[in-house]
Amino acid sequence: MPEIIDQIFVLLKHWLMGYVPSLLKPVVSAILSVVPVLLAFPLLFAITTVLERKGLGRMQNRYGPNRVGPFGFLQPMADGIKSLTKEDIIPRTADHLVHLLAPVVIVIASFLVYAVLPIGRNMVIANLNAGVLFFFAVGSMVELSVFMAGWSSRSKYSLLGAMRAIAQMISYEIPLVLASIVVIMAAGSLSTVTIVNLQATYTGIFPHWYVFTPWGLTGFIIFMIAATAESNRCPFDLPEGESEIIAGYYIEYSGFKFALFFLGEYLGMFATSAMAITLFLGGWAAPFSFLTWIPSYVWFFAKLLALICAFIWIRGTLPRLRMDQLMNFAWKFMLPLSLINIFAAGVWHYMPAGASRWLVVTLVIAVACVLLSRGLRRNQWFHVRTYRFAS
Amino acid sequence: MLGQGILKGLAETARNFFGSYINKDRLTTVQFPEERLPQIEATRDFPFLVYDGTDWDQGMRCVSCQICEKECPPKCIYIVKSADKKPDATGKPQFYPARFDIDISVCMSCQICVEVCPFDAIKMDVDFELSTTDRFGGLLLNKQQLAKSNEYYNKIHPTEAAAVDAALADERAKADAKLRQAAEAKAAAAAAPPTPPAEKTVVQ
Amino acid sequence: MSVLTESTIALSSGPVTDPGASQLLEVSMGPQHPSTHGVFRMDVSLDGEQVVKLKPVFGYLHRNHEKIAENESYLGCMPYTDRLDYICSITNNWAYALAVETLAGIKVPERAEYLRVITGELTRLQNHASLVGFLMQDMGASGTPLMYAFREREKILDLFEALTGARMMCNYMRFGGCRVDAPAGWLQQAQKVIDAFPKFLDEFESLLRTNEILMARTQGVGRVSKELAINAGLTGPMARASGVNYDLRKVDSYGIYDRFSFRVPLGEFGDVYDRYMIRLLEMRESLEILKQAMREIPAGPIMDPGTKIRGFRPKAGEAYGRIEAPKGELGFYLISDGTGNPYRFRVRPPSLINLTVLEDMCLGRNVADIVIILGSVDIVLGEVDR
Amino acid sequence: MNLEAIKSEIEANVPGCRLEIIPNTSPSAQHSLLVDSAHAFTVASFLRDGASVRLDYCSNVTGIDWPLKEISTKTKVKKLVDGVEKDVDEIVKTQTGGYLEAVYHLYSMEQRQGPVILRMRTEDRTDRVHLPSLTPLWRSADFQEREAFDLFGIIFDGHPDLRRLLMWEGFVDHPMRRDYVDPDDYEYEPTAHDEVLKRAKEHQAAEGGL
Repeated sequence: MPEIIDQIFVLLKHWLMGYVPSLLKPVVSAILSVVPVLLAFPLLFAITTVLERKGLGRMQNRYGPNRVGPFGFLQPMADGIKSLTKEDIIPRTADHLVHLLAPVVIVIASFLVYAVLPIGRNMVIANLNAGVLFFFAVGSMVELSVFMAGWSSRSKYSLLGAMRAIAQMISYEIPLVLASIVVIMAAGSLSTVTIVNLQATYTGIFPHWYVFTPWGLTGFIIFMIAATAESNRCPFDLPEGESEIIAGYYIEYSGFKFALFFLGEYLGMFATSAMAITLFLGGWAAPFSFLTWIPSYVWFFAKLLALICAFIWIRGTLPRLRMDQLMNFAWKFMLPLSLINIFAAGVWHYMPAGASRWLVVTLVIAVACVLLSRGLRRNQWFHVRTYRFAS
Repeated sequence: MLGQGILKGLAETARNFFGSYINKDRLTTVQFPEERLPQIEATRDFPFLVYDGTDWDQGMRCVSCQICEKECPPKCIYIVKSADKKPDATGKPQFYPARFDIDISVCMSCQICVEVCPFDAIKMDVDFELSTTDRFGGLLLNKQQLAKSNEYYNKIHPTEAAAVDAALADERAKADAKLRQAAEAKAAAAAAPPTPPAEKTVVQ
Repeated sequence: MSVLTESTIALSSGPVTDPGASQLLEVSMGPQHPSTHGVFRMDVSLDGEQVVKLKPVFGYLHRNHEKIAENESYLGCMPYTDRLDYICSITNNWAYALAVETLAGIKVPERAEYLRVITGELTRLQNHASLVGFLMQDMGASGTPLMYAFREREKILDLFEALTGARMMCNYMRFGGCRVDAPAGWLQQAQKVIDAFPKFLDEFESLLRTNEILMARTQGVGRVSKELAINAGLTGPMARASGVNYDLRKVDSYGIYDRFSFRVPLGEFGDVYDRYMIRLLEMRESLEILKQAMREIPAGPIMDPGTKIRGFRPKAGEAYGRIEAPKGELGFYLISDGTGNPYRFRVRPPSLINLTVLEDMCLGRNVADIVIILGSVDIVLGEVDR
Repeated sequence: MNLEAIKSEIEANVPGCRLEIIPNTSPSAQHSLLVDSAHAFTVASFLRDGASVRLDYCSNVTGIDWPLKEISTKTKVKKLVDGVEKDVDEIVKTQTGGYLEAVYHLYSMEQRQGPVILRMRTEDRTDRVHLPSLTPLWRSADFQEREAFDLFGIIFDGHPDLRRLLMWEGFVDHPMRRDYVDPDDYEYEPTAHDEVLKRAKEHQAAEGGL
């Protein structure tokens, strides 16, 4: 029975495909795979906005939205209606075509990457054997969109925002990719399906997730920090910089275009989080062998929600970095650390299994971490100060 | 260690997140139309005119002395003094305001009119739901809209109103005593033979 | 990053003579900008993101307060002072009352002095609390510290409402005392708020005192040397963060401040972090003063019986009265010509004068730094523009 | 701190300056020192750096407008009129004012003393309204002198950036002068006051009707 529930969507698709004439089969098959994704993730976006606002509210000792629908859960509907009915303003001097295309491109790019993400057992739109590569290649289209938006608006703030965004995204793409290389080294495959399948095995009750190795944990943390920067989330939300450059590259957008940017940003965040889950947290695999009866897609979304909650939590706590500090952090800390992490992962593979390789690899990474953070501190002389009082 | 302060901050927000479900003190928000804060007695927003008795027009304490109009810093009070006198709640003939308007779109709720009023006729209200679609007329309150009973005043500012009532009663008692004294003196005077100069004036 | 040339965006009307030359991006920050704390504008010239010129532009909220006051009675000026620095109306009242008292030589009864100290220090608490909240908001902390600060401020505003009848436009003081006495139970209620306040400070400090991002963002940013701070007339926490030991509560000991023991925290570097920390520390000292004042407050009258509030006509002459408002030295300069209206009514606005060094602090910094430097100055446009 | 002592100290050190103590009869007893504008800068820099009281902090700078005012005082004078001694009212007319004044409140942060109040007067209120700027000595005078220029029309010579501060560029008059008349450029709104309504009506008529 759990098998059937686990595979219910796959079986449903096969059953439906039986009624389709063979000529149309490829098209219908594609539609049947794509449409659920196109529905599920925007729905998740709606849920996330409510969760974020309520979560932030509670962290700030407020109630958060609680008027629209039960417990305010219909708030995204109201927001959607609001943004649809708002006036669409295009600045007179803007490049109209590019201004229109930018939000479309960001949404398309964000949706494309879901093609390679395994949502559950046997549930992936396209099992590419270069899936991870595809993910990063398509994901960088977001930068294009951001630049289109910033440039075409012809606003000084949006241009500043776009410049910041480009610099930030390119800098953090490197640690993002380097952090995922350790997994590819371990799995020996670029296919996301293979990577997850390798992690979905158990020793006793414990799974073989890559996060449970020293290099995997480091990789995961680097990946998550870079993902935060990639998706312009606090504390790396400089391109938007609400209090500095107001809304950065989408300052001149209103109405539904603005909502599309919003959607694109969140979809990007889900995608990178989903990639982190796929690479390090075992994808759809259950955390313990005795929990495998729970359907795989439930695990996937549970992990996704957990990561989203972490994002919200961080957003509720931290102030924003400054551009030069952000760059310093990327190039002087993240990049060397991810390179050393690759080295550590290599050492891991060539050492015999046992406590010794744990010790050696942990030591390598810890020493690197301490040295690099000391280097980071040397440039920035900040310290906790004590104060004197006048007599 | 890099990140210690950040972790401390994260712990703090987590504490607040869960604390807001447990500890009611953390949530200062009041769900307004359903929930309301208890009325604070000293609260003030816009002035109103106090009347004694039941008839707002007759019982109005204001005798149109126009001190408040003169003292009002943004000059939002507009008074037209009556030409004649009308008996007030106690029956004593007094001037009354033929027109008494307060433009509450100009009023800045400073309470100076209340402070300078020698007759305790103008007091501060607590009603704040005054929004209207008519920007000019709707926020210009006339005498009738401003008139509120002494009972209402007692309800919104009980301590202050009690003190005012006591002072007024005291004053009235004194005035009555004076009146009685005067009446007695008059009676005494009437009993005595009339003085010639008084008669003279009467004749004239 | 001098990529922002004429060819990418229309910056000025002039033709591009040398496309290779670095050109400046002129950004008008404000008057509608989320971080200018009101309708305040800065004409900023940027080279990339670096500030090469910054000129503050004032006057969007100008209503000529001083002229209005010249046509008002001495009593009628009082509610207008509420609207100067609308966050701390009580200290504005106090400064004006002090100036009139100096002008006319009025003595203030004991209890009124204590009430003034209590309300004044509560005002300082709520001003500093909301300021540090706003500063963190400018730094992009998505409202959490601000909301914590507002949660506490709410409790103090409730106290103000119970005492004066209004939350912000208190109009509480009169020359010769205070308008109303504390109602029954108010002091106990205030004691409760004061006792609970350190908990908020602890919470705030654990949230954002040792935070690495905060320290990296604020330390070394917007430095003002001690010499410049004195010469530019900086006062209040701004000056003390630069190490200038000048607190009017100690220097003038106006009112009864000489009776309380409290310390004056001093910064060393004069940067944004010092200004932030000085405010956090000052709140603790204010709590000390409050504790002592609550303990010692005597019973008695609250108004000088010899002072006529209505139709007040001081003798011809002039006086300058100043107090340590939360934002700095707030002074009122009054000239009387013997009539019922002040002949000249001048406000020395601490926020405006603290902005004198804004350009010096911002030159060579980033756009992101402008915002937090401005936030650390603590301005309220009602006072800057008057 | 004694103003007399400061005065004599300045006179000993700044040759040729004319100083005058303006007494203040009110209970505040904050007397001030009137400095002639030709020597004001030297006097101020002496006060800041040289004097025994080092006035390193300039707290408040402001302008005051004193329009020309005729004060007629009636005095009873005994006079011989037609050989008989009689009390006759004699009206003595004195003129005061007719100048703009800049006032500086100086303090010493070092010695914690003050205020020493410096005053400077322009020659008249129309064209000879120049005064030396003290901004080179105290940066804190920067915005405040600009404000005095804006609102009173005192021109501070030597100010690094003398522009209007609160009113906009292109505004012509100086609103804080006693004889300032509001320009008729408001959008009037109906209020409770007939006077305002009347003015609004006149304004609308002048503008050419509604």
